[in-house]
Amino acid sequence: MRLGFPLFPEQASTVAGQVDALYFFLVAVSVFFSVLIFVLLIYFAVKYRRRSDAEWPRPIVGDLRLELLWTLIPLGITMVMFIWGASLYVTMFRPPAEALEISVIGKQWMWKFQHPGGQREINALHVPTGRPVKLTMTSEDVIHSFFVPAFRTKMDVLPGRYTTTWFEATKIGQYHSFCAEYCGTQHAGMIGQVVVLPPAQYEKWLAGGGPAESPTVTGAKLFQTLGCGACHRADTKARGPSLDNLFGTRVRMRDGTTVIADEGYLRESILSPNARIVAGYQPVMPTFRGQIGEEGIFQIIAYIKSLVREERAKVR
Amino acid sequence: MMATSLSERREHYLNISYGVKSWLLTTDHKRIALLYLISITLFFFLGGAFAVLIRLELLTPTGDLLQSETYNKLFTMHGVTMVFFFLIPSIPAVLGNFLVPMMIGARDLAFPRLNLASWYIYTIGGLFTLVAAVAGGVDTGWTFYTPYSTSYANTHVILTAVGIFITGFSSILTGLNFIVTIHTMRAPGLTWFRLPLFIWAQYAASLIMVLGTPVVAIAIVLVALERLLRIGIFDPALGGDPVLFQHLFWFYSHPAVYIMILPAMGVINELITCFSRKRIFGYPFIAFSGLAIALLGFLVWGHHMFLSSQSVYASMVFSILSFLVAIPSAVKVFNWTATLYKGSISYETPMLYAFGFIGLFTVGGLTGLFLATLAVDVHVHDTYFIVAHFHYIMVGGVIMAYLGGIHFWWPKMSGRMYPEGWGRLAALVIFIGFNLTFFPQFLLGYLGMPRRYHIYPPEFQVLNVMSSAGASILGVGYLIPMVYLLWSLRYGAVADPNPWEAKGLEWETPSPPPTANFEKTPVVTEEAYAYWPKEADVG
Amino acid sequence: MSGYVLPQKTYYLVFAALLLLTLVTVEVAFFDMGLLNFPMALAISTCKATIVILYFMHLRYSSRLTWLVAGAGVFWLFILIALTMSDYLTRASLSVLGG
Amino acid sequence: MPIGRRRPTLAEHHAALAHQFDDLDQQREASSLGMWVFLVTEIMFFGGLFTGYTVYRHAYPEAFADASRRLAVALGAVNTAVLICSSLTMALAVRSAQVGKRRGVIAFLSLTMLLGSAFLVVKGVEYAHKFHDHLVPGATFAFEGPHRPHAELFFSFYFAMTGLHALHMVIGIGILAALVVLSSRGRFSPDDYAAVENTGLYWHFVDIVWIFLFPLLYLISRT
Repeated sequence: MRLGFPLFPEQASTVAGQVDALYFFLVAVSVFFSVLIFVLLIYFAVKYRRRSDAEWPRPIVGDLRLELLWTLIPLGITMVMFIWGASLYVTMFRPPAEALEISVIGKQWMWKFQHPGGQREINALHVPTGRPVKLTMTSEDVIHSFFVPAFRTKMDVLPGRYTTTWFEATKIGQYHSFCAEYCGTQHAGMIGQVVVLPPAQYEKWLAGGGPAESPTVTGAKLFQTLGCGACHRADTKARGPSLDNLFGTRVRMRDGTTVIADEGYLRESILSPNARIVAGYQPVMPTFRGQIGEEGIFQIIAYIKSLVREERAKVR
Repeated sequence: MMATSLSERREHYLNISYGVKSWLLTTDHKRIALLYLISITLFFFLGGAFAVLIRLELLTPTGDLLQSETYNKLFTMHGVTMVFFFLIPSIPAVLGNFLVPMMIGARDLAFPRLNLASWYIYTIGGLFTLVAAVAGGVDTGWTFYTPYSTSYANTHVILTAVGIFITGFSSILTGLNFIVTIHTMRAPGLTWFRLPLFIWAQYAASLIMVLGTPVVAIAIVLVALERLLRIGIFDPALGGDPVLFQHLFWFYSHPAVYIMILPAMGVINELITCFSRKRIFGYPFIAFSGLAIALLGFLVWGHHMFLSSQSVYASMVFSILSFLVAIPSAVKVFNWTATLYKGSISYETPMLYAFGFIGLFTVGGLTGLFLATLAVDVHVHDTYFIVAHFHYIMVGGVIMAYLGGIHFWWPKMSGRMYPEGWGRLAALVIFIGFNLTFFPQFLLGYLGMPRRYHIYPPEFQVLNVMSSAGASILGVGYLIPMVYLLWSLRYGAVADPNPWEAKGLEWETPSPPPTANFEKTPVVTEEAYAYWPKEADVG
Repeated sequence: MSGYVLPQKTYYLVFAALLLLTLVTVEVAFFDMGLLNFPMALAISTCKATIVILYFMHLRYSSRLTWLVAGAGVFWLFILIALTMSDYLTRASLSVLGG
Repeated sequence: MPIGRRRPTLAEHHAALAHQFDDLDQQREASSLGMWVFLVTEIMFFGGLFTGYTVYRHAYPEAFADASRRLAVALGAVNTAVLICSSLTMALAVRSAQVGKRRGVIAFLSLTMLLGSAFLVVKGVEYAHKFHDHLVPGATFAFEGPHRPHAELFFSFYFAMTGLHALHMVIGIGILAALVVLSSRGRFSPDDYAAVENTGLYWHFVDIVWIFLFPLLYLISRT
C-alpha cells in the first residue's frame, strides 16, 4: 500500500542507514516494553477486577529478586544504547581527512555557502555523491542549526565560533535543509535545499557559474590589504609569529599552555588577538573586529591553511 | 437535591467564614490550595487557548492564518504559561498544599503565612506575564536562548523574565515549606517508611524546587541585565558565551520536569493502591527511586545541548547519566504494574486516569531514551519528536495524574461527589484525543519537521491535520470535567468522609475537613496502604 | 536547633583566626605561585567559611539534619560548577569561546 | 526524628507558640531547618554567578588578572575586616539572646548594623571610583590595555556579584533594625529568640559570600 505522504525520511547519506539501524533498535525495545506494560495492565485489570465489594485481597510485600531483575535488565539495555549511540556519534562528529570543505554562514534568515573553488550559493547547496563534505559553520547574529533530515545531520551554528559537521551523500536528489534552532521571526522561512549531484555533474555545475575566485586567493589579497604581512613575517625581526606551516600545529602560549592552531584559534586571534599570546611575543596586535566580516575571516583562514607545505601536511 | 442534611451544617474549612477577605487573608493550607486551584486553572485554559491557535495554524503548510510574529509569540506564551504557571505549581501547589499536612496528621504547614505569601508571589509573577502578553507578547521561545533574547528580540522579554523570576520564588518557598513540614510535623508514630508515597514524592520534588530554581532565577536576571545595560555576559560580540546561558537554564529546567512528574507519580501510588485494594509493591524501591530521580535529574541537563557545541566528552558524560535516570522511572512503572497483581480492581474515574498515566508515561519515558542516545538525538533534536516526547510526559503524564488526583480528592476538597459517568467519559475522551494529537508528532519528528515552524513542506500536512484533529478532541475532553466539577459543587451527592474506602490520614477526617484538619492529633500505628482485612498478616 | 550557649572566648578566638587568615590571603596574593594561586586563595577562603559555619552558625552543635542540609548546598553547588566545567575543560579547542 | 516525639495532645499553650505546632521545640526545629534550607537556595542563587565567573576566568585568565588589579585591594581588605567584625557582633547578639540579656542584644545588633553600614559606605566609595574611572560595563566602559572586551566581562561579574551581595546586606540591615525595635519591646526571651538566631545565620552567610568574593575578585594576581 502506498500512502500519499511519507512516514519515514529518505536515507541519502552514509550515516543515515546506521542512525536508522540504531533508531529501529530503540523502537524495538520501546515497543517491547510498551506492549509488555500494556498487556500486563489490561490483563490484570480484567483478571483481578473487583467482583464483590467485600473483597479485600491478601497483601504482597514485594520481591527483591524482581526488583533487581527490573533494575538490572533495563540498565544493561540502556548501556547498550549508550555505547552504540556514543560510538556512532563519534563517527558523525569527526570529519574524514580528505573531505570537501565548504564554509557556511547562517544569518537571519538565510544560509550562505562558499565552495572551495569560490562558488557561492544562498539557501541551496550543491554537493557531489561519494565524497565526504565538511561544513565549517558560523553565524552572523543568533544561534541557528543546520539540519538535513535525509542525511540525519544536524549541528548548531553559533555566532562567535566555528562548529563543524560532515556528511557523505549517497543518493542523487533534492532534499530539504532546515534551520532547527529557533532564530526569530522568519525562522520557519529558513528552509533550503541540498542538491546531490553525480560527481561529474557537480564539476559541471561548479564550472557553470562563471569565473569565481577561490577563498585562498581572496584571503591572500585581504592579507595584503589589511597589512598583516608587516608583522607576520618569516624573518627574525617579525613582531608577530610566522604563519607558514602554522595551521594544525600545537602552539605554545606565554602562560605555558598550548593551543592547537585550528580554525577556531585563528578566528579568535584575528578578532581578540590578546586573549592568548604566543610565547615570545608581545600583545601588540590590534583587533580586526568590525573591519572584516565572517566571510573575510573564512578567506584569510583559507589562505593561512594554504601556507602549509604538502610534506608537512602529510606528517600530521 | 437542595435538602440540607445535618452534616452540611457541620463547621468545616469552607463554611467557617465567608467573604473575599476571609479567603485572600487565609493562612489555612486547604483554602490556599483552592486559591491555587482557581489561578492555575485560569492559566491552564489560557495556555490551552494559545495551543488551539497553534494547532489551527498548523492545519495548512502555508502560514495563512497567523503572521510569523504572532505564531512565534503564541508558542512562546504557550510554553511560558504551561510550564511556569501551570505544570510546575499544578500538583505541588494544589494537591500538595491540600494534602501534605493532612496526610502527615498536622494542623497546617510549618509556615502558613509563608504559604499564603507564595500564592501572592505566584499571582504577582503571573500578572507581570499577563501584562507582557497583553502588551504585545514575547517571542523568544520559553527557553529564552541568548543571544536572540538579549540582543535581537524586540518583544517584552524583560517583563516576562521578571514574571518568571518572581514566580520562581513562589516555587522555592513552597518547596521549603514542604521540606520543613515533612521533617518536623509528622504525627506520632508516622515514621518515614510509614509515610504515603505521595509525601515522598512531594519531598523529592521540593528538593528540586529549592536547589534548582535559584539558578534559573539568576540566569534570567543576567539576561534581563544584558538587555538593559548592554553588558556581555552571554554576548559573543563581547567575549561572552551563549552556551553558558544554556547550561544555567537547563540546570534548572531539566530537573523542573521532575518537579512536575515526581508529584504526579506520587498521586499514582495513592490511586493504584486504593482502587486495587493492595499494598504497594516494593514500597522502599518506589520511595528511593523518587529520591534517585531528584538527585540524578540534576546530572543530566547537558542532554539538551548535544548539538550546542558542547564538548564531545561532556556530551558523553551527560548521555550516560541520562540513561541512568531512566532506571528509577522504569522501576516505578514495574512496581505499579506488580501492585495490580492479585488485587481487587475497580474502574472509578481516578483509576482510569492512573491507567492512562502509566501507559502514556511508559511511552514518554521510553522515547526519552531516543534523546539520550547521542547519534539519534542528532537527528531528532529540535524536531517534533521532542515536542511529542515531552507532551507525553507533561500532558500524558502530569495532567493525567493531576486530573486523577483532583477527582480522587474532590470529595475531600469540596464535600461533594462528581458524576461518575461523566468522569469516565471525560477520561476516555482525553486519552483518545491525547494520543491522536501527539502520536503523529513522533512520526513528523523523525521525518524531520523542526519545532517552532508554522510554514512547513506540504508532505507533512496529513500528520499535522491528524494532530490538530486530536487536539480538538483533547480540548473538549478538558472542558467536560471543568463543567461537571463546577456543577457538582451545588448538585453533587454529599460525600462521606471516605467514599473510596481508602487508607490514609486524610480519609479519617470529615469531608470537607475542619480548619484544624483533625479533632485531635492522630496516632499512626501501621504502615501506609494497609489494604487488607485486619486478620490477614503481611506476607 | 542549638540551645547550646558557647563561651564568649570561643567567638573571640574565631574572630582572631578569621582576621589572621584574611591577612594571609592578602599576603599570598602578592607572591606568584603560578598555577597554585587559585587553589591557595580558595583553600584559605574555605577554611574561613568553615569556621564561620561551625562556630558562628553553630553547625558544630546542630543536628545531623542541619549538617545534611548544609552539605547538600555545597554538594549541589559542586555539581553545577563541576558539570558545567566538564564542558569547558574538555572542548577540542580552548579558543572556542570565540572572543 | 524519634518516633512519638510529637505529643498527641496540645501541650501548654505558650504565647509564642503558633497554632500549627505542638510545642516550642518543634517550632524551633522547624524555624531553624527552614532557615538553613533557605540558605541553601541562596548558595545556589550566588552559585549561578560563581559558575559564570569560573567559566570566564578559565577562558580569559590574563584579562581577569589584569582587570582585577584595577580594584582597590586596601579597601577590599578593610571591608573584609569590617564584615568579620560584624559577624562577631552578630554572634554575640545571638548569644545575648540565648542567655536573656536584652541590653546586650540591642547593643550588639546595633553594632552589627553600624558595621554593615560602614561596609556599604566603603563599597559605595569603591563604586564611585569605578564609575569615575569608566570601569562600569556598558556604553561608557573604557579600559586601556589589550584586554578590553574581556575586562568588561570581569567588571560585569564584579558588579553583579558585589551588587547582589550588597543587596543582601541592605536587606540584612533592614531586618536588624526591625529586630532592635522588637527587642526593645521585650519580644525575645531565652525560650523564643528564633528570629535573632535566624537573622544571625543569614548575616553569617552573607559574610561567607564575601569571604569568597574578596580573593576571587580582588586578589587574582597581585604580583
